[in-house]
Amino acid sequence: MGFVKLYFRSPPAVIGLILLLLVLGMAASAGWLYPKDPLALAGRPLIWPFTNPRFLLGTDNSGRDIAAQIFHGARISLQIGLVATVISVLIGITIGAFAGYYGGWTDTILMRVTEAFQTLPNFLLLLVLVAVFGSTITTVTLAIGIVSWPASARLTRAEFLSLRNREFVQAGRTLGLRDASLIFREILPNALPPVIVYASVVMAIAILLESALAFLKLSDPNVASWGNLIGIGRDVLRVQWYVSAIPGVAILITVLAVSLVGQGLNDALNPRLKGR
Amino acid sequence: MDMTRRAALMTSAAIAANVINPFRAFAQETPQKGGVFTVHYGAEQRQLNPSLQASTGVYIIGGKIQEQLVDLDAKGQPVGVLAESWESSADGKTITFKLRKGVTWHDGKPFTSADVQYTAMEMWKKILNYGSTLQLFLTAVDTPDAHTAIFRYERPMPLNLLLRALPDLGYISPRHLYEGKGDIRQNQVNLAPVGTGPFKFVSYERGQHIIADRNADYWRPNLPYLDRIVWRVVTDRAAAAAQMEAGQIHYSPFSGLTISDSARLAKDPRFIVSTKGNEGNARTNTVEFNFRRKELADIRVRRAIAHALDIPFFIENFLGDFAKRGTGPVPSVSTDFYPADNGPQYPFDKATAIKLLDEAGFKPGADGTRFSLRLLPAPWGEDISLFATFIQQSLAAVGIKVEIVRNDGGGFLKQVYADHAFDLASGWHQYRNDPAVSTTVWYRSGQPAGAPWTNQWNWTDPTIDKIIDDAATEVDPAKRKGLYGDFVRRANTELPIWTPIEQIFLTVINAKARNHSNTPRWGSASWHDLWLAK
Amino acid sequence: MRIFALAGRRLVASIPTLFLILIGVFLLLQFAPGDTVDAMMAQMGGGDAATARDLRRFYGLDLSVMAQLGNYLWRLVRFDLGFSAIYGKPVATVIAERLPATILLMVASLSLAFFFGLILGVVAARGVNRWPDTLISTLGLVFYAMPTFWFGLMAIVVFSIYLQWLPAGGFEDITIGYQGLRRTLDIAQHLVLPTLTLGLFYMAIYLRIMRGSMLEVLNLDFVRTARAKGMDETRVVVHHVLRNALLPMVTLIGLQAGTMLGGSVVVESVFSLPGLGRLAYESVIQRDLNTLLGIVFVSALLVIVVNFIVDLLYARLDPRITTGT
Amino acid sequence: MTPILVLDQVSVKLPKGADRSHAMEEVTLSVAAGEILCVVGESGSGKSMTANAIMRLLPGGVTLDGGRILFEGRDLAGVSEAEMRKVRGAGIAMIFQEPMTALNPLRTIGDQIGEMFEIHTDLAKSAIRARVQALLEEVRIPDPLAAAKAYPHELSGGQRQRAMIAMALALDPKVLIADEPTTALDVTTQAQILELIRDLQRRKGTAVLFITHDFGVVAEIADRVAVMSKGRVVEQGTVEAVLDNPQHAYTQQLIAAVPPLKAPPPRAISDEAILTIDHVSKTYRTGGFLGRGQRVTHAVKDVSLVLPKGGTLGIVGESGSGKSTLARCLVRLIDPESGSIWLSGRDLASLSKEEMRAETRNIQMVFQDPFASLNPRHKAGELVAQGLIVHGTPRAGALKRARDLFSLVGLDPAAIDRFPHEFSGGQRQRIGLARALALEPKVLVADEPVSALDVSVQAQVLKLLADLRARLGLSIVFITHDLRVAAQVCDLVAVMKSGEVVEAGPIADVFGNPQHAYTRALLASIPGRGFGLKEAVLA
Repeated sequence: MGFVKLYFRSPPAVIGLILLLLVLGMAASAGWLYPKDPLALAGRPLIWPFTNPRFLLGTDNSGRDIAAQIFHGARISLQIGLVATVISVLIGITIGAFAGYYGGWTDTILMRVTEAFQTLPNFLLLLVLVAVFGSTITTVTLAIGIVSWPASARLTRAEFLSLRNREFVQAGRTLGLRDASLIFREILPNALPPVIVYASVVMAIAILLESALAFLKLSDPNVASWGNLIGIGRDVLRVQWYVSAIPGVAILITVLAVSLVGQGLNDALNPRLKGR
Repeated sequence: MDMTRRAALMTSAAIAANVINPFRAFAQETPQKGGVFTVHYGAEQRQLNPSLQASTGVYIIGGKIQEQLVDLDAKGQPVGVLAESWESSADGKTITFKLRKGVTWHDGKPFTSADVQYTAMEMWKKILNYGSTLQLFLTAVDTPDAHTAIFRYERPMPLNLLLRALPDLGYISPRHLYEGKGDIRQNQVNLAPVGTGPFKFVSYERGQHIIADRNADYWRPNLPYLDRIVWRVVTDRAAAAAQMEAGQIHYSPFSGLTISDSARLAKDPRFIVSTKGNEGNARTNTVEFNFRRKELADIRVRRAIAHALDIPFFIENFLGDFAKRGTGPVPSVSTDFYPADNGPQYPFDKATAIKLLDEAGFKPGADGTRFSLRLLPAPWGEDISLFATFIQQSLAAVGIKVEIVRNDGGGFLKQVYADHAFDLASGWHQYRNDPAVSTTVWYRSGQPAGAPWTNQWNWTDPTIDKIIDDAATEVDPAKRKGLYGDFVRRANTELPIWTPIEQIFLTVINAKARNHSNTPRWGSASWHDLWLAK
Repeated sequence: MRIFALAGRRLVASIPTLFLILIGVFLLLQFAPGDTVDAMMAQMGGGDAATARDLRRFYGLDLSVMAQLGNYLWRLVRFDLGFSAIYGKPVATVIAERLPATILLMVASLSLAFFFGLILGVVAARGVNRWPDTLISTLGLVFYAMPTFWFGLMAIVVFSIYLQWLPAGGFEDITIGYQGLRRTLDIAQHLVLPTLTLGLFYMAIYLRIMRGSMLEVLNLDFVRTARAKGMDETRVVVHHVLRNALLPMVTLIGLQAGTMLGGSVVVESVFSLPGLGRLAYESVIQRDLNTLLGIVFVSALLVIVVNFIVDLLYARLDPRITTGT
Repeated sequence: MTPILVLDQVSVKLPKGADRSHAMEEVTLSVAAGEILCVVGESGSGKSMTANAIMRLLPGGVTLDGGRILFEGRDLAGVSEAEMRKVRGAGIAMIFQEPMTALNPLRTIGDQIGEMFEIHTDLAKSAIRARVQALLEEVRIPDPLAAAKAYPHELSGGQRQRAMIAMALALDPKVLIADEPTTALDVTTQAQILELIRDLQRRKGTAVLFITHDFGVVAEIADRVAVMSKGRVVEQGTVEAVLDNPQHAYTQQLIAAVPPLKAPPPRAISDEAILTIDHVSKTYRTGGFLGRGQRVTHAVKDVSLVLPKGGTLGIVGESGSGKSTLARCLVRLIDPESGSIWLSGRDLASLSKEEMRAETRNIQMVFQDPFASLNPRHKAGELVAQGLIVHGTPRAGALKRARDLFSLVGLDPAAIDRFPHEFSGGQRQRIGLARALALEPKVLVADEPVSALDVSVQAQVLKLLADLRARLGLSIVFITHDLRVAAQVCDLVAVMKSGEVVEAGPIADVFGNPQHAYTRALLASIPGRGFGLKEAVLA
């Protein structure tokens, strides 16, 4: 398959993949390396990293092992990122597909709703959703998903608008295919690749949104997410700045990995874009 | 778990030294006039008039602009401010105040007993939180002449209760700016207060700063020393600490900074970090039980939960040296009411906790969990969230699975005190110098749903109700103190709520300040004698 | 003239969107636990049931949800944004006080992001697959991946505490009370770090879009014609490629305007700037529906105005819009 | 006449991974002043690469691999980039195929032409404006003043090409390279452009290197011809020598594939009508706000035609004449406003969507673009079987039927498991045909089925269509803009202009002695009319 060969030709894409595998490895090995509950009281609060062999990355102001929270946090952040992305992409595709395919009134109404979501600052809507539905891990993930679907809806709609009158779709119509099979069997498979690539951007933003929520102490306290650790570290920022710095770097690496992989997929998908 | 904490936080010896020596050295310096004093203002309030809202967030500003009838002196005894003298009738139903003469409002109008009458009847009785319960049986305020105000009560009002409450609930507002000017709550003067105090209100830039300048014709001769006070709105505590170090802020009141920043600044010679001056604002961390859960209705389970928490360890490792072990609803700083015998205490004893839980019949399941509880911590204190995590960890060790449910301010009040949608709750109980003001309501039955920080535990105890009612109207101070002793002992035996930690607000102030922290509620006081050395 | 007709039509079309948002947020916030009186009592530290009851009557919270919504919309049509429970002042004045900080922050960040995004995008596209491209793209990605508040916090630690170059927070230094130019300089100094924090994230996005669109345009036929006319590469880029490559960048501004205000919530709380972002956060916490809806209304207007300007700019750039295909 | 531009053994290497090692192999040809050399060949023959090589504008990864390019005696291969820039535009100018995209959409025509002077001369702004006006008049653009201020999208394809020519000839270059300048234009416009190039070349004595794939154009305009195949020049000589008695087998095969204009003897067709189009019309309303300022275009105006059973009705006309809209109305891809379409007793126009879905069995369509008409995500066999499955045939039976259809259209039945991108253009059109025939329709609508194919492949597909028609008794509605193709395939023909049928009847009469002026103009503008009047090859 030319696609894989093309993907591995660009160094940033490979670096992105390695970083992503590193983070996935962290998430997978969390249960094995740090069996105890990451939020358990492990030792004295605010031990500096690399000063105490038992706590490689030190402890936070609640005396919890930072390394354990980073490993378990990987699982949480990836889970939130993935689930929120799936939700937002699914909503986006359905709305984009119907708006793009049917046009006319359906398109206007659905586009008004999309515009409404895009005009309203998404973080503000996120605050309202979390204030209303409480801040457990499920509501936070759902809220992020609900907030970030307009972009993929616009992308899907653009794809459908351009594919709708393509000849192979008209051929399908002349063969007597119903609208449903035209949408899902004919147009969608061709419209998906750019949306899937864009999903990497949505996932990156989802992880950043969760960490921002946790920073404002609005995320789920029972869960060892990176954002929570940054939020707690904020109180001791002046001296023990590492409590916020370490999870910040972890988020940086994960989002960097996801974006690089996304960009690699995008370049491999339409090589012409990579230029001469 | 290695337990030494010496390295992380400073030694208690160091703090003790710091607390004592700063005051001795400067006794004989001559006060210097002038200078701008900047204050860290963490949470903006909806209005600034202390006769309408009793909270430290209002006193920190309103307390410098408006004055009360009576304040507390250095030794914590009542001292006259707008009132020069007072006396109570034998039956305790009539209390007369002789008012200070020659006092004018900032707009030049004279201060008279009519102001006291209007404020007491229209503001204390109808709007002021805690004031309305304190003055429940106030029927009228007579003003025979411009400088005498006679308070008439339907039921006896113990004089020392009133004198203890007035420093917080006794601020007077200018009648001529409120009477006949529509709804008191919406009056714009609340955002630009006019008082008789040492500083005159200048401006309030929402979200940025509040400015008050020196009151040239203040009734205390050639006072105050300072030219101007500026309150800077800084919501992020780490940023506030940074601005103090950069010299942009002189004073952060009421534990405004994070625990670790306070500990760090305590070691910095440029700052003084101490609890001195906050004895009037003691508070206890609470663990509130909802009796609607059958497990918590069982006294053995409540006691087991108390035994399961290693309070000394938590204080030593997380709160540092500004907190100490609580013994009951009345904190130790309240010299007038702190009983010698506080009744049953619940030292950390995991074995007893497990025995009590087994006795109560809640055997641990396959995964070692007996039952699970939803804990709702209040969202406003760093210590509250640390304590909530600590409760979660400690109860897990005895087989009780705890899920922390986070809410914002409004949500917490509604879920706990109105909808009763909680199992455990944890927050602050503010003690206001007298148990009758804001402590006994936590235990007295019959509180309407929706009233925050009152007995919403679905628990009624006729014995404690009788003690509370008797003490509220007992005129003889010694008998009143005895009654409150019984109240504490009953509270600790029945344990509807548990008050394991007692804390006093922390003051972080620039060492150049003089005459600071010289009364038990200095943060809220009028700062008429405060000055800045160069 | 046709531009105004086109842009005017977009304005009219955005009015239903605006009402959709307001009604949506209004109904959504009804489900939040506790109302503004609970939040007020939480802040006051006390209050009995009686005060709570007549406060609720005062704020009109005792009416049915539909009645409250009806009142709100009826007032809104007459441009009255209602009364703010938190500040005891009309919402319009409260927002007017907080607007300058947010507008300054957004304009500064947006121009930083657009300007440097454009330049770096062009440089990356010209040196595609060589070191300038990889360096700029990775740098862009690092800024994109960094959580804004984390960058803000670290910037405070480095620039205002250790190096003492810049103030740690606040909008201006009022103790000294500068005037005129000195005051603007002081405010500018206060805005450097927040603008960097908010701007760098969006610069990364503009950078990627510009690079992609430059590469796209470089492959089009008229660029080949230009080269066949004997033009050197710089003139080709300046006279032909740049203007075409700008079109997607301009549309992006319209789309980004909304999210930028969202981003400012975090930046304003880290740098304690008195802006709309933090006011929105506080009004959610305080359940102050009027202020929150006022902010949503103003930010929606802001986004619509930005889109209006983007339309005009786009029509100026691309004649195909006005003369109609 | 000394040759002004000489290519001597020029080779161009393709990057690895391309389908062949070299785009050009030892190409030697020359063109003198005042002469038009036509380079002709099918797509992929390397003719466009020659132009790029001369201008040294090779795409990324493609490099010159030996040989000399002499311009006025100087070898351009070794010259520096700065020197080359002086030659481009001033010495050698170039015009391109796609008028729609070859001009910068955001700048006026006047600017883009003026830019030639800005680059190569230091004339003042006013002088440049005057020169631009003169050039626009020289290329006979209507209303040159307005044209200078207009943007590319405001001009028609023909006018844009005239602007390109004006731009190219701005500095009186010695050589003009024209890379398929008229392929994308209508026949009538094409004729005018060819005539313009001929006239300018005669007056200015420029050497013209004209690249095309259409032998008609070669016959019309060329002085000398070079035939290219797979990067090599297979034959070269004067136009009479090459066209009348081609030496090389490839050239002979190419010339033979060009359908002659003279129609074959008429076939016997029955007079029973299978499809009747009765007063059909379709109008488009675009733009406008609440009814005001709307632009109404009458795509199809009151068309009535009859398709005899077993016969082929051709519909010819230029782009925008409404022939495609009419075709789409027949299969109800587009719903006509008025009129009816009778297919064996049922009026397709009045059917509801549901009823029409059932009726699709009887009328099927073949599309123009081989690359866009097949869904890239489905296997070829599935595409053909799809129609049958929808109409109830079980999957296994449908796939078996697909296998037979593959052999019917001359494809290897085993290929049903391959994806569309694994087939050539010609093979894809065969798959399209198989798909249409799967439902055994009574009428087949073919919308420009061969115009996207190379001439040789075109011939094979037309041959396939002819014997399928004979074997299955198909009645076909055949839409095309290429009158030569119509002449070979259709029994009856209808000529459409701006939505109306201007003339219709048997092909021999309409093409033999056209009555309507437009038909006459259409026939007159076919390039190389005389060429290929010999016996029809296809009959």
